[in-house]
Amino acid sequence: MTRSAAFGIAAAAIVASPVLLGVGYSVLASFGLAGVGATGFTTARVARVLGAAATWHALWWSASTALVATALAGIAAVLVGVVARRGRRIDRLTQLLSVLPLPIPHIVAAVVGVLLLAQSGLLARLAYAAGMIHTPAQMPVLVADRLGIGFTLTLAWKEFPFLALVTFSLLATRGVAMEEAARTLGADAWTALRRVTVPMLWRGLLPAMVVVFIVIAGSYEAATLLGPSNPLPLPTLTYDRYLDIDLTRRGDAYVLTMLGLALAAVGVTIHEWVRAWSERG
Amino acid sequence: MGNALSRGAVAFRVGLGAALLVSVAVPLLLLLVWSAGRAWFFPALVPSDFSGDAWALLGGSLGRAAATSTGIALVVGALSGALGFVVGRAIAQLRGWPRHVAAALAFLPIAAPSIALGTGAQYYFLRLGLGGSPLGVILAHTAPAAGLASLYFLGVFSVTDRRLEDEARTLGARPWQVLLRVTIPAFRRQIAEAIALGFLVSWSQVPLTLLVGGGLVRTLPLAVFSYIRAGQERYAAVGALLLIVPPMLVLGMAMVGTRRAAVIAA
Amino acid sequence: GRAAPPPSAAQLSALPWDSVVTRARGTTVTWLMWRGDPSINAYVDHWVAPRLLATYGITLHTVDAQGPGILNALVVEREARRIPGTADLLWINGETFANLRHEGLLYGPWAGRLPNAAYVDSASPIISRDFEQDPSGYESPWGRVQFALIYDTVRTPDPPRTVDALKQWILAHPGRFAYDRSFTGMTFLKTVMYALSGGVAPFQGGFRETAYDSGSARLFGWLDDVRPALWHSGNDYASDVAALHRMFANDEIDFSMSNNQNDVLTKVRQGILPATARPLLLRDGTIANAHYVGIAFNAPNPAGAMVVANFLLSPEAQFEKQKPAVWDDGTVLAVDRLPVLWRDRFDTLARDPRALPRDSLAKYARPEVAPRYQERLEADWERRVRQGHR
Amino acid sequence: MSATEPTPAALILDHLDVRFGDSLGLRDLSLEVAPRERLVVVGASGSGKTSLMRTIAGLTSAGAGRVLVRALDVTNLPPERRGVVYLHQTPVLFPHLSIFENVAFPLRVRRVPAAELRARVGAALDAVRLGALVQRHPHTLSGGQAHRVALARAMVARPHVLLLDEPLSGLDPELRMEVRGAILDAHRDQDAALVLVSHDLEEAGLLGHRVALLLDGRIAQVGTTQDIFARPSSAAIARFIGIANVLHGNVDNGVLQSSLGPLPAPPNAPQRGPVVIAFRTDALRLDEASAVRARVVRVHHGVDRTTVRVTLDHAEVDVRVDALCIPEVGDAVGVACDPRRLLVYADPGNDGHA
Amino acid sequence: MSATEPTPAALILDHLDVRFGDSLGLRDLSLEVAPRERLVVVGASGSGKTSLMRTIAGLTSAGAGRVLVRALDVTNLPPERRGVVYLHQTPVLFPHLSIFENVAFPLRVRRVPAAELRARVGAALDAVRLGALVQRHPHTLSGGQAHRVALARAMVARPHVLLLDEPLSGLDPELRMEVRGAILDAHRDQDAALVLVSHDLEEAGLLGHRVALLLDGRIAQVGTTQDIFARPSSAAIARFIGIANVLHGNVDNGVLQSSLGPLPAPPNAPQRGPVVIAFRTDALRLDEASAVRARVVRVHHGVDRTTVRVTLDHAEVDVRVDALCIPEVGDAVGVACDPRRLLVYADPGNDGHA
Ligand SMILES: Nc1ncnc2c1ncn2[C@@H]1O[C@H](COP(=O)(O)OP(=O)(O)OP(=O)(O)O)[C@@H](O)[C@H]1O
Ligand SMILES: Nc1ncnc2c1ncn2[C@@H]1O[C@H](COP(=O)(O)OP(=O)(O)OP(=O)(O)O)[C@@H](O)[C@H]1O
Ligand SMILES: [Mg+2]
Ligand SMILES: [Mg+2]
Repeated sequence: MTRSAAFGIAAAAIVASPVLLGVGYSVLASFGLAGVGATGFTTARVARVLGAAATWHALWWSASTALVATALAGIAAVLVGVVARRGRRIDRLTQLLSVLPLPIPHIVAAVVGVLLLAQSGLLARLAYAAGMIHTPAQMPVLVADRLGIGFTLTLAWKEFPFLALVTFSLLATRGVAMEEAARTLGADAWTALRRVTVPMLWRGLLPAMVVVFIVIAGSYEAATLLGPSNPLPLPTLTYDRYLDIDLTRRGDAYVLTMLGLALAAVGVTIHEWVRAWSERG
Repeated sequence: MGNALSRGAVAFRVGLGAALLVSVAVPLLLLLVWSAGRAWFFPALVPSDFSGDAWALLGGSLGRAAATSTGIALVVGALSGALGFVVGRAIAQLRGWPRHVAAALAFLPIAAPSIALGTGAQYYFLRLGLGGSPLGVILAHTAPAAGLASLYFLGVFSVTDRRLEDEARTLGARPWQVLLRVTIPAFRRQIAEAIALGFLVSWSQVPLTLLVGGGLVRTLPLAVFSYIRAGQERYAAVGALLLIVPPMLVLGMAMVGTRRAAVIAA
Repeated sequence: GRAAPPPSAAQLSALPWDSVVTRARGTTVTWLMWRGDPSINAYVDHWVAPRLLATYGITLHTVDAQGPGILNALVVEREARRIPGTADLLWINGETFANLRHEGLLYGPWAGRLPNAAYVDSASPIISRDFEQDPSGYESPWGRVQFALIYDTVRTPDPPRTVDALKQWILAHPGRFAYDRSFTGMTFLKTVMYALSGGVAPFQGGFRETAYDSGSARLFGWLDDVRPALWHSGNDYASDVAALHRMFANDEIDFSMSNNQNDVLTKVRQGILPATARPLLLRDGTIANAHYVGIAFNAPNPAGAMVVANFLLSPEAQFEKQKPAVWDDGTVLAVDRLPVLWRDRFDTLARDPRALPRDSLAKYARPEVAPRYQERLEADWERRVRQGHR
Repeated sequence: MSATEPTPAALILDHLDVRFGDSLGLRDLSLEVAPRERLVVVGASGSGKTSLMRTIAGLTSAGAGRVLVRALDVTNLPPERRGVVYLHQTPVLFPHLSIFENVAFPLRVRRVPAAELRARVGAALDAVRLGALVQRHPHTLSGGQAHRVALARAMVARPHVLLLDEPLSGLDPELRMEVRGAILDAHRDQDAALVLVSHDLEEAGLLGHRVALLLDGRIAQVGTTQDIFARPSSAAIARFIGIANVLHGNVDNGVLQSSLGPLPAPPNAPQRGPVVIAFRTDALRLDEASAVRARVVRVHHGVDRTTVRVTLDHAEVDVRVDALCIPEVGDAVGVACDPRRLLVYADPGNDGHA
Repeated sequence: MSATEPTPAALILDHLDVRFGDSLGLRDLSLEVAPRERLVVVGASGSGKTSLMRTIAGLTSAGAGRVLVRALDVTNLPPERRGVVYLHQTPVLFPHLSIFENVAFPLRVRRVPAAELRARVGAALDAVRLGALVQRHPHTLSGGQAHRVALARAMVARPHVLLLDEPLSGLDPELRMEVRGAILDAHRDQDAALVLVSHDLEEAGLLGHRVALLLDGRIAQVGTTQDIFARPSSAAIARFIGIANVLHGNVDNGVLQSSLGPLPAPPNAPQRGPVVIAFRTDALRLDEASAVRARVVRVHHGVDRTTVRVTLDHAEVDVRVDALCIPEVGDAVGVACDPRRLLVYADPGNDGHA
């Protein structure tokens, strides 16, 4: 390894150091070597937590809702990107509107999600005013539901501006030339979109979508406010355990933390791989 | 390809524009009404009564929380911008596997769920005497913010080369003169963007503040979170508006501004 | 640099109270407390704090934290050997107290030497025992509350008043009843468990497995019976009582509940609950408990914390706190032992006409039992009900 | 279609106006390009070459006039229905498709059956000598290979007109040779008309049968490179094509007066009045016998010729010399002139040349 | 310092090794450049010209050997202390500074007092005829103006050595002329040695006093353009500098045998054995009287000359013809040769030429 490589990796490791330390502590605590009630090395806790169905349900819920939300946000971003890809006035306005909610924090998105989507939220009230429902119970369950529909929709909305921003910059740098090449090669407008512009966008968008997936899967505030009680989303479950009044169960949180970090590590690897692949375009 | 749009396409565009407008305006309006609405129950479309008590807290605890958040986020923005600049630049020089390893490391703090990051690292923060202090919270927020800034600058420096700096060196500038007189001013827009990113990461952070700050550092999102968990939606709505309106204004102005700058430059 | 180690409990108890007050002058006291209720916040920030500063020169710094968070903070601080720590005063009770005490995370004993401790209603088991544990001077009482259901007099003019009647009501009104999955919901479950077991008596005198087994079996049987008629068929549970309030206020369900019988009236004033919401006591008895303040083992300023705790116990502070417009939190003082002036004031304090009468409150009050019951109940409920394993 | 059958012109521009953004750019262009012909459009930077290509391709709409491709008026047709393929200066390959699929793209969108598609793609890739790379992806190609794939992809569409925008700019000399060869290879055996853009006349001569010069918003001259080099139709064009020497003079009574001394006016010169005289470095030669005296101020050695710059009255002109007898700087020399090699134009007015 | 005083060489490369990334690139380069001299380094793409410039400037560390600037060994000094300024191919102006501040940059970092700074910046901008633009910002400049600012900025630093990496590549012809003029203007009245990179020998001739040829990792030849063009020191160099025609032949008894027929061997030819013959297009001429017969296969019209390609036995050679009498493709012609214009080298072996 050259000197610059060593320096680069060391610099990145400094940025990553809280995570690396956290991984270390979580591993120690998971195996009974640190934390309250550290009993000396034991695999019992890890075995118990990883053996519990609730753990895997939590993981599955967090991963699957994140996947769907990411896909929805990505589809919307590509759609808006394609529609507003020319520099006309209305296109620029569309782009501005798409990107404007970018700085909305998860906590605010979640609050809005609750106020809007709950069975007695604004949507339900509009439905009532329109005579479509008479009691909140007639409204479909979107908040705290097992499928996480409200959570998924809210986070798709929250992350859409980020993906839209990436889409706009992709289109600005290489979109138009590609599309024109396809058109003069004989593709009509629709075919050029379908066979060239959209596939190219997907490719460029994929690394950003991996990021979005990881962020959604790790979201605590929104999952806590919008997620179901069964299964508990992984971040909520982790925090619940961490604050468990029963101190013997507190250490379980560290096993869940390890799981979350492992998920992150997988995400990072995929991201790095996808980014390298996408940059070759 | 200046062909006119078909009627269906126009309808679609108008619909899409309306949907986007709704997606921006409805949350803002909803929060605005909630922030003053009293006794607003299903199926009422508007509150039956209004109260400014939550807004009054702007001069009190919500105002203080906003000030704390602003201060912390500014420092985090600056710190992470500086760190990301150095790290992103160092990574951009690498090729082959070291580049992948370094980029992955920089991405780790963003990817790690903040709950996991917080629980794992809380012990060390306390150990260093940083738990419950603004400094601790700042450092904790800096981890994901610097990761983001590093990746951002990696992108920036992967497409620009070092020609500016090389040339400045041969024109007689020492390394620090190059940094101060060339690199930083030449990349000031990117630096400002990275600081803004870091600011936003800190500005929206809940779990890390909760865990490392132990409640002693009361930031705006934390206030919103605890109000919402206490069912005090009016107060939560005021906090939420404080959280989103200023950054949205800045973003909007920046977007319109760069467009104007681009028009002037062209 | 770190401050000099704070004085130990023994050192402080050797000092006369006046010296403690002198020591506290000009200091800051950090108080970990739940900050979720604007009424409570207003009382602490705008009534207590200015008087502390004026009278004792103490600056009060409040920090938002709840039981588990407080426990967690102190556990990690001790592991990280943080002495002195950050928190002085802690608002706690029940299992938080039990765990803190068990882990040796509390400073003390100190509560007995507060001048105002003389007025405490130590005859009431609800105050002198915190979940059946003797505070032993490690915490000082601050207020008392009693569990009550919340209903709407317009929607449910004739509400059920016993656990059995509640069951019938639930079965007759599917989807209109819910309880939350955190502290308040668990208190509700304990209330039901008492009622199904013929009262609190079987569970008193410390945790016993047999008592828990038979009680919880009855409880889970009851829950199994009503479950299909619960909100969302008993598949989802509100995450906390605030969510429950929101559902109740918006006509998603017909009952909410609270650990504080007067909470409903405060929330009505705040516009969070409808004007026609009222508290409802179950005649099988509802759990009453007191809440306390303790001092952290590593408190940087224990003397100041004691002065604050003493002030909180003072008749004027307790009186202000009990005003319906302020907080409506029950006093822990024995009113009949107070000086006449204060006794009169307490006796003539205008009560909210919608509040529950004092005598029925007293009549149906049931004490808490050992925290272990609640811990077991939480774990079993999570497994059997929330996750649906039978 | 064999080349001997009478075929309509591949491309006709009929009084076409080309817009630059919102303003009027090129005016009233008329031009015909035959099938199999290669026409090079040459103009200064910013003269509107790219805009013209885009207008022909239908990527920008025309201001006025018509574009006809094989007798069909395509002025209002979308790009994909014009039989015109436009290649950007830098090859734009689709990054998500393999080389094969890139080249197959025009056939796929035309729903060509699989067997025929394979055959035609194979042939097109063979024509640019890339048959071995079919399964590679664009990002693995060198610059020259990418150019060749783009060419193959364009040719496989069998366009009537292929537009190449500066295909050789920005390439280094070796790559330039490679791509130039690839263009000629790809165009061999094709009926397409090729319209290329260049700002280099040398290159234009190597690539095209004819050259169209864009100057001042119009097509200033169209002809073979030989025509244009031999007889640029105005002094402006002569300057533009880089004819090194320009002098001012006067014609009267069949005699051309200038710094070169009195000379018989060449046949194409105006009858009388002030003139501009343009000539290449080979119009003069050093000749001690000549009465026109000059002084050498500079010697320039090129690969294939040596020139000297001499002062002549107050003008400086470049004169080609034989590599075997080169004067020194400062030498006084005589300069003789062959009047047949002078290009003489009426002087449009004082335009700053001495 | 006046040019008449004895001054040490501006730049000396002393057995310098230049690295390409991590591998060894150029080996054992030795070279001297005098103050006020302009040296052009010419080499193929990838031959290491940029790497050499960066090594001289100190932006890349040398593999071995020394770099001396005005007798000072700078091999281990940082770039800013070498008295060497390096200019990239495309002008790199500091985007955040005005033109004035860009040019003032080298003086600001040297803490030159304000009055002197203003004077020197003004003079430098005047030297490149940009005095009027001082307050403009880089993004408002045309390409040629940006080049001129970069030059002014470099010269204001009064370097001993100024390195210009391909200053004229990628420019269109007009701009190229402008920038070439600016370089000569900026360098006038300066003591700096100029080292320029080019991959175009024509241009090298226009710019430099001497040319250094990089070939196969070494400096293959250093000399004036006249030297190199007149007498490239090997057949490889002759090919590299673009001498169009190369034939194989044989020398025996003072007679050169080749497709050009028997000719007297020129003085520099080897005594005997197989040879390579290189010659420019002006070494032959069309001559009906000649016994050497050829057929015209292609006519090429350049701006300043016309050449025809003829087949001669099995080889093809390019012959310059007079623009006034150009044969047609297919004509049979006679070809005459001036043996003094042939470059004859011993044949190093079969290298693929017919
Ligand atoms: N979309 C547009 N809006 C406004 N002006 C434009 C637009 N496109 C081109 N122009 C202008 O039209 C003129 C011609 O541009 P064009 O790109 O066609 O020139 P070109 O001959 O191709 O130049 P180059 O040799 O530099 O490629 C330029 O002055 C340019 O600034
Ligand atoms: N940092 C590096 N790492 C590895 N190889 C390098 C590096 N820099 C240059 N090279 C290699 O060194 C060789 C010389 O490169 P250099 O850029 O000096 O050539 P050049 O003569 O300037 O070419 P061009 O005319 O294309 O500019 C090339 O083969 C290049 O690939
Ligand atoms: Mg162009
Ligand atoms: Mg180079």
